[in-house]
Amino acid sequence: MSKQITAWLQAAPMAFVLLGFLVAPIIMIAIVSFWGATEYSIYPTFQLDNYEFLFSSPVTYTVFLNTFKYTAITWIITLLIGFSVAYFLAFEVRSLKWQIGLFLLCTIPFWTSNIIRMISWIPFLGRNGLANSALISMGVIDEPLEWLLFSDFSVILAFVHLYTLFMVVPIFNSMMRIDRSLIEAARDNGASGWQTLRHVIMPLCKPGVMIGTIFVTTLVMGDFITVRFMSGSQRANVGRLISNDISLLQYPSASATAVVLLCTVLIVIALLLRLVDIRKEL
Amino acid sequence: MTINTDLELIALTKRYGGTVAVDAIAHHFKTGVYACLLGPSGCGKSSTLRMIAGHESVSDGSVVLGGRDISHLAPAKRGTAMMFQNYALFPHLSVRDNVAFSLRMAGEDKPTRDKRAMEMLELVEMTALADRIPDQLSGGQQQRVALARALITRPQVLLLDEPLSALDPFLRIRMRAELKRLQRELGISFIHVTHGQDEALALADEIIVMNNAKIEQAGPAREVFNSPKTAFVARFMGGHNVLQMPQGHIALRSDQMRITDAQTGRMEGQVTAIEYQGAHVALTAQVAGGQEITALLPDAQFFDNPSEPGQTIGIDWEDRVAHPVLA
Amino acid sequence: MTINTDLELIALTKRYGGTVAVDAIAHHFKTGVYACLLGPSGCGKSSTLRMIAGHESVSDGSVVLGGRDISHLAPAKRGTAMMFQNYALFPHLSVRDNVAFSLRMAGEDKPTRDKRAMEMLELVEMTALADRIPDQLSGGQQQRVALARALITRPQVLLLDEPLSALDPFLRIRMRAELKRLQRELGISFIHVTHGQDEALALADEIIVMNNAKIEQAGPAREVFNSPKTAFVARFMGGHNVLQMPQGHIALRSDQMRITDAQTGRMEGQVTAIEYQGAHVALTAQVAGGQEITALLPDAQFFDNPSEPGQTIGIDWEDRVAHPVLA
Amino acid sequence: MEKRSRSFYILAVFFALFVLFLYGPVLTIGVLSFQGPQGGLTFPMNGVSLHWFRDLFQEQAVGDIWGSFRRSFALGMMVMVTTVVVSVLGGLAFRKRFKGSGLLFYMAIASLVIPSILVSLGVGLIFNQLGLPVHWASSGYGSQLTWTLPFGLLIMFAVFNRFDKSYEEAARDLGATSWQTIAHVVLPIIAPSLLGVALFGFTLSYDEFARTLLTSGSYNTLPLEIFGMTTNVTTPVIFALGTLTTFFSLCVIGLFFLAVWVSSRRKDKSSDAGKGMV
Amino acid sequence: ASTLPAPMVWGQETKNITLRQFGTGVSNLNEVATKVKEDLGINLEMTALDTDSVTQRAATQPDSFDIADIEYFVAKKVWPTGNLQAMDASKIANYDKIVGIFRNGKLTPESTIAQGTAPHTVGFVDGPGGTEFVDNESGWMTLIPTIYNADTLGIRPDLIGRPITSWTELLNPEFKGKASILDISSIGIMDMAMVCEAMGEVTYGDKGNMTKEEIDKTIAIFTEAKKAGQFRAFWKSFDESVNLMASGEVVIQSMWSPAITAVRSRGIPCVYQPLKEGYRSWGGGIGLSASLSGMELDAAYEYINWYLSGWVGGFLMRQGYYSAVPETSKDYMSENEWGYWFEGKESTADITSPFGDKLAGAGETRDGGSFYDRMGAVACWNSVMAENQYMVRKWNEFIAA
Ligand SMILES: Nc1ncnc2c1ncn2[C@@H]1O[C@H](COP(=O)(O)OP(=O)(O)OP(=O)(O)O)[C@@H](O)[C@H]1O
Ligand SMILES: Nc1ncnc2c1ncn2[C@@H]1O[C@H](COP(=O)(O)OP(=O)(O)OP(=O)(O)O)[C@@H](O)[C@H]1O
Ligand SMILES: [Mg+2]
Ligand SMILES: [Mg+2]
Repeated sequence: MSKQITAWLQAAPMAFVLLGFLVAPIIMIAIVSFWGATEYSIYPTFQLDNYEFLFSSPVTYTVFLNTFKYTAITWIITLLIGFSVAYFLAFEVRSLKWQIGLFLLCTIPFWTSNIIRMISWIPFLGRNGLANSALISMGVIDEPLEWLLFSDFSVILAFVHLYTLFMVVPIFNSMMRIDRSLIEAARDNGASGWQTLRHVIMPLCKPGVMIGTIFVTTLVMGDFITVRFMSGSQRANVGRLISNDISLLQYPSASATAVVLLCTVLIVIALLLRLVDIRKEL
Repeated sequence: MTINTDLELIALTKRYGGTVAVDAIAHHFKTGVYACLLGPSGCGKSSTLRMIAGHESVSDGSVVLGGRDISHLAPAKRGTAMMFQNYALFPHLSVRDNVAFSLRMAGEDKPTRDKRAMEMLELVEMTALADRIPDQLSGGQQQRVALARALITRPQVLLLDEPLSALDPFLRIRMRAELKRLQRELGISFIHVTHGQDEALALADEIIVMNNAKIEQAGPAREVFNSPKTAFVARFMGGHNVLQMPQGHIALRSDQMRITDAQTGRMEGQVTAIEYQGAHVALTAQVAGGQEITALLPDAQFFDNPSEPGQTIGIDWEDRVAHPVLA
Repeated sequence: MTINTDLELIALTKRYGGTVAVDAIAHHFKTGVYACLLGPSGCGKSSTLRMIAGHESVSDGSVVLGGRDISHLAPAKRGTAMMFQNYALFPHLSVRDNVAFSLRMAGEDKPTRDKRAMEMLELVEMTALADRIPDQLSGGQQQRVALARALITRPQVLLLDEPLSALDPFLRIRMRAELKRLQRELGISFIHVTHGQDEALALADEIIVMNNAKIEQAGPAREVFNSPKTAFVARFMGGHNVLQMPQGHIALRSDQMRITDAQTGRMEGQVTAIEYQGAHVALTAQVAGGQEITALLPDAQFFDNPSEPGQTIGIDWEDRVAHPVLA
Repeated sequence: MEKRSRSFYILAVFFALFVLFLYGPVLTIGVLSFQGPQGGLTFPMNGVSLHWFRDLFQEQAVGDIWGSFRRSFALGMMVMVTTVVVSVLGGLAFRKRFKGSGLLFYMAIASLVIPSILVSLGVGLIFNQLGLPVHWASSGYGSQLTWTLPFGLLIMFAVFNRFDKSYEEAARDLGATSWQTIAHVVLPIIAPSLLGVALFGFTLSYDEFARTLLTSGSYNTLPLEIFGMTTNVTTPVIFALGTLTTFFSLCVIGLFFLAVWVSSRRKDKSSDAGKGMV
Repeated sequence: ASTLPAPMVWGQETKNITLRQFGTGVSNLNEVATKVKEDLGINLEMTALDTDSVTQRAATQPDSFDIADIEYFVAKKVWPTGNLQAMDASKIANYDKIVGIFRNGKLTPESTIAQGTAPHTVGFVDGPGGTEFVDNESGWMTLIPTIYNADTLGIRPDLIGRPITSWTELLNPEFKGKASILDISSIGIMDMAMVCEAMGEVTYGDKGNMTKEEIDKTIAIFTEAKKAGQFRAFWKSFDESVNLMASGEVVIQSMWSPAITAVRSRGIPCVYQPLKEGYRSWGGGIGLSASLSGMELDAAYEYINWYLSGWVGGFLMRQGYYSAVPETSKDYMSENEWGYWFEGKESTADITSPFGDKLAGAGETRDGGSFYDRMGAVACWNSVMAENQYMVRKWNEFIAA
C-alpha cells in the first residue's frame, strides 16, 4: 500500500531522531552499566559490580526513598495548587478574555531560565533574606528561620515553583472541556458548590490530573540540579547520584543508577497511563 | 392538584452589559400548562428560561411561582427543574446514578436512591439500560434519562431548552409525543423552548412567540396560528402568506388559497416554484409588485390540473380567510 | 446536452472490515436528473455518495459515468464534484480564491482564474462578497460559495451530502428552492443525500430510498410517496399508516383517512393523541390489535367536531386508497 | 455586574498569591539587577544603578555571554524549524494507520518522560564511544529534539484531532495532488498552531539545560553559560542577565501574540460579517 | 608607580591562530585572551567550567580543546587517557625560574614535602610519549604551572568574635548550622582529614593517600556532624562560597583565598585564617592536547612562554593567587602590591584588584603573611588517592546522609 509508505516516510524523521537520540543512548546506557571504569576511562567488559554496589549500598535506598519523598510531596502540593488555580481560571473567571489573559500571566515566568528562577529564591529565603527580615520586622519571629533555605522545605518550594504550571495547564485544559451545562445540571439537582466540585468536576478532570501528574513526577524524579542548589548540596536524590558519578567520570556506575531510575520512572508512568488515554485527551 | 403552582413573570428583564436580551416581559403560566416559547435565534428564549431556572440572574423584575418570589433562590430551591439542550448527562455516571444524582446530593442512602431512580426510569421506560453510561445511549435514550433526572426532583415546573433539536427527525416526532404524554400524566407545567413552529404547534397548549427580547404574541396554539397579530408572527408560524394591501397587511393561510385560471382570480401571478410535499403541493407564484404568494394544494387537486413554473395563473381566496395583521 | 452523462452504479459494494455499509446496489441515474438518496442514519447513503465521488474506495462493483468506468480514478478526474455537508470552505482563502481553487491547482494564471471565479459567483449571486473569507459569511452564503466552487470544475454530476442540514429551518427552505433552480438551469445531474423525506419530496425528480445498505425503492418522487412498495418505505416517507390486515400489510395515506362516529367506520379506535399542526390536526387512535392509525384532518374539519384523547371513534377509508405493501 | 460568590473571592486571593509566588523570585532578581556598583547578590540593596546591565555588555572576566546567546539563539532556531517540520510530518503520518505507529507513539511518550540527564548521559556516551566530537549543533541539537519533538507531536495530535478531513477531500475533489493539498490547504489552515509549535520548540530549546549538559561540546549554550556563571560570578551581573533573558522571552512571546493578533485582524477587517443577506 | 619593562617583541608568525582553552573560572579569564591577542595575535577561545566538568572534558573530550587548564591532581586521572602531550622543558624560556614546588617539590632547599599529590610528582614524564610519571626533572613536563595557592578556613570575625586557631573549629558545635565545606570530593576529603587529624580522632599514614579504614573513619565523623546539623550548606563553586559567607549563612568554612578577597571587596569582614595545623594547597597548570601539532603547537609554546613572562602572573597575583614564576610577575606589579601580596608587608596605599575593586586599605597586611610563610606551611596537597573510587562512593553516602 502506498499509503503505508507515505506514512512511513512521514514518520521517518521522527523515528530517526528518536532512535538516534533516545533509543540508542538508552541502549548505550544499559550496555555501559555493565562496563568497568578506571579513574579516567571506561572499558568494555561484562560485570555486575555496578549493580551489586548499587543494591548493596544503603545510600541507594535512602536516596531513592528521598526521591520518592520529594516526588510525592511535590505532587500533592502542585496538585492542590494546580487544581485550585485551574478551577479559578476555568470556573470563577467568566469572560474568555480574562481567562486567557490570566492564564498567560501564569505562563510567563515559565519562559525564564529555570536556573535563574531557582537561584533567585536564595536572596529571598536566606538567613538575612527578604522573608526573614520581613518576619522579624513584623515581630512574628525573633530569630531568623533557618529552615527556609538549604532544607527540604526550600527544595520542595523550588520544585513547586518550577513545576506547578505543568499541573495547571492540563487540568485547566480538562476543565475548559467540561460542558458548562453539566455544572448547571448539578446545581439544578441541588448540588452545593462543594458537591458539584466533588461529584462532577473532579471526576471529569481526572485525565488532566493524570497528565499533570505524569509531567510533575517525571520532572521531579529526573531532577538533579534543583536539589543541589536549594539544599546547599545537603540532600540527594537519584539525579544527583547520577550527576555526581558523571562528574567523577564513573559512567558505568552512573549508567547503572540511570537504568534503575529509568525503570522506576517507566513503571510509574505505565501505571499512570493505564488510567488515561493521552491521545484521546488532546 | 389544588395547590397553586402558577408561574408568573413580572417585567422580567435580562441585560448583558449593554445588550438587553429579555426586555421586561410579563406572562402568566397556569398550573399544568404545556407552554412553548417560540422565536427566532437570539430573541431571548433561552435567557428567559434560564432566569426562571435560576441559572442566570434576574436583571430586573421577578419570577413568581405559586405566589412565592423565587427570583433569588438557588436553582434547586425553586421548584423548577431544567432539561438541557444536549441533556447534560454526567458522562462519568451510569444512567441510574445520573437519575439518582439529586438524591445523592440530598444525602439519601443508596437503597432509597436506587429504588426511586428505578421508579423514574420505569416512567421513561429505561430500566433495562440503567447500568449503561450516557455515551452508550442513543439520543432518544439520553433524552429520556435527562427527563427522568429532571423529574426525580418532583418539580412543579419543568423547563426544557430545545429538548428535541439534537434528535433526528424521526426520533423528534416520537419523542415529542412522549413529552406530551408525560406532561399530561404528571399534570405539571412544561415550559419548552423551541424555534420550530411545527414543534410548538404539535405540543403546546399555549404558545408564546418572542421576537427581539419581547413577547410578540401569546395564546393558545390555534389562536396564534389562526389569528397572528403581527406580520412577524404570521411569517414565523409558517403556512401563511403576508401580503401588503392598500388597506394594510393581511395574512392568508396558504392552504386556503385557491388557484384559478388566469384572469379569473383576485390576483394574477406567475408560477415561480412548485414543491411537492407528499400529500400536498406548494405552488409559489409572483404577483404584481413582486410579492410572492404560496398556495398549498392537496396533491390530487394539483396533479389533476398541474401548472408549470412560468405559467400564469389566477389566485383567489375568500374574504373571511384574510386576516389583518400589524406590519 | 446530447452527450451521455448517465451515471450507473453496478453491484456497488462497500465493506468496512466486517460490516457491509453498501450492499451491491445498482441504479441508473439519467442525465440531468435531480436524485435524492434518502434513508435512515447509517443506511449507507454517504458511503454510496463518497464512492461515486472517489473519496472512498470501491470494495466491489463499479461506478460508470457516461459509459466510462470511473471506479478507480482520482476524485478530480471523474467528472463529478462534491459539496460537503459543512461546505468545507477553506478558511484561509477568500471567497474568490475558494472558488478559483481548482483552477489554481490546474495551474491557470491569476486573471483567468479570477474571471472564471467571478462568473461562477455571479451564478450564485455572490459577487459582492468575493473578498470575504468564509468565517464572515452566513450559512446560506457559505453554501452558495461551496456550490460555486464545486460547479467551477464543470462536473457532469454534482454530489451533495446533506447540504441543507447545517442551515436553520427557514434558510433550509429558501436554499432548497435555489438548489432546484440551479440544477434546472445547469441541466446536470444532482445526487443529493438527505434523511429528511420532506426535503427529498420537495427537490427530487427521483427518490432512492435506502435501508440497511440496500436500495429499498427507487422511482419518481410521487410514485415513491404514493405507491410505497414496502412497509418501511411507507413509514419512512411519512404521512402513511401501515396496517397489518389478514390479507397482508396495507399502506394508507393519513390525509385520506376519515373519522366517523363510533361504530360506523371500518374500524373502531380510541383516540390516543391529538397533534395540532396548524392547517391540520393529526389524530392518532388505537385500534383493535394495538395498531395505531393516524388521520390527518384539516383543522376546520377537526375543530368542527373535535375529539378528545380517550374518546372512541370510527375510522374509515375508501378502498382505492388502500395500498398493499411488503412487510 | 453579576454578584460573585464567596468562593470567587477566596480563590481570587489564592490566585493572586500564586501569581505573586510565581513572580516573586523573578521580581527579586529584577530588583537586584539594579544594584549599585558595590552591591552583592543579596539584599540589602547597595544603591540603584544600571551598572550591571552596562557590565553585561562589556567583556566578562570569564565566559562569553553573547557568544553563548548567539549559539543558543541559533540552536533554538534550528530546533524550532526541525520541530515544526518533523512534528507536522509525524502528525500527518499518525493520521493514517501504519505499522509501528503504536511503537513510535510510545517512543515519543518515553522521550517526554525520560529524565533529561539520561539523554544527556546516553548521547554523550555514544558520541564518546563512536569517537565523534560532541558539539551543540550535532549532539546538543539531537538531544534537544528528543524533548521538543514529542511536545510538537502531541500538539499536532491535538491539531489534527480537530482538523476536518473534508477540507482535504474537497481539495482532492478540486484536483489538488497530495502535495498541493498539504501545501495549499492543510498547512495554511493549521498555520496558527504551527506558530505555537514553533514558539514552544524555540523556548524549550532556548531554556534547556540538562540535555545539553554533556552534549554541547566546547562551546556553551546560554543556560550552560548561566550555570557556569553561578559558579564563577559573584556579582549581580548574573541577575542582570536573568532580567534580560526574561525580557527577551517576553519579547518573543509578545511578537508571537502580535503575529496572531495581526493575522486575526486581517481576517475580520471587513467585519460587518455575515448578517444581512440571506 | 611601577616600572613597566619595555614590551617584549614576540614572533608574529603565530598571528591569527586560534587556540581553544578551557578550565575553571579561576584562571580562565577573558583579560588573558584579550592580552594575548594584543601581544601575540593568537586568538584564545576561553571556556570556563566547574572543577568536575574540567576533569571530565579533559578526560573524555580530547577534540574539544587545544589547551587544558587543569589542577595538578587532575593530571593523575587525565594523563593516562593519552589526551595530553608532554612538553619539552627546553622550549620553556623561564623554566629555571619556576618555583621549586613544581620542579622538585621543595619551596626552599630545606622544606619538607607535604602529603598528597604534590605537583612535582605528576609534573614530569619520562619522555615525549611518556605515560608514567617520574619524580625527577626529566625535561618532559605534563603541565606548566600557572597558579597555585594555599587554602585554609575562612571566617567571619565579626560574627565569631574570638580567635580561631585550629581546623577543629569547623566541627565546633558553637557553629552549628553555620559551617560549610566544599562538595568536591577530592578536595573536601582533604579538608576533612585536616579536621580529623587536628581533632586527634584519626591519625593518617598519608592524608593524600588514605586507606579504606581512614576514609571510613573520616567520613563517619563528618556524617555524624552533618546529621547533627553542623552544616548550613555545601558549596561546589567559588561563587557559592562567596555568597554563603557574604550573606552570613555561614561563618566558618574551608575557603579559597580569592573568594575571601571577593567577600572583603564587598566591605564584609572576612578573614583567611592561618591555622596551626597548616594549609591545604592546590596548583593548576596548562596542558597541551595530544592532537596539537605544527603551527598550533608552536603557538601553544609561544603562549606558554608568554604566560610565564609575567603579565599573567601579575594579573593573578593581584587577585591573591601565586604565580609559578613570581620574579617575572614582579615587573608587572607596583612595589606596594608586591610587598602586600608576596612579601606579606603592610600596604602603603590602597590595594585594588585588577578589576578596580578595593581589597585593602593602607596599613593592612595580608592574612597568613608572606609567600614563604604560606606556601611553607602547606600540610597537604589536593590529591587523587589509590582508593579514590571507594572514597567517592563514601562521599556520596555522606552527601546523601
Ligand atoms: N452570556 C451572555 N453574554 C452576553 N450576551 C448574551 C449572553 N447570553 C446570551 N446573550 C445575548 O442575548 C441575546 C438572547 O440570547 P438567548 O440565548 O436568550 O437567545 P435564544 O432565543 O435562546 O436564541 P437561540 O435560539 O439561538 O438559542 C442574544 O443576542 C445573545 O447574543
Ligand atoms: N470509516 C468507516 N469505518 C467503519 N465503518 C464505517 C465508516 N464509515 C461508515 N461506516 C459504517 O457504514 C455504515 C454506513 O455509513 P454511512 O455514513 O454511509 O451512513 P449514512 O447513511 O450516510 O448515515 P448518516 O445519515 O448518519 O450520515 C454505518 O453503519 C457506519 O457505521
Ligand atoms: Mg437558546
Ligand atoms: Mg451520512
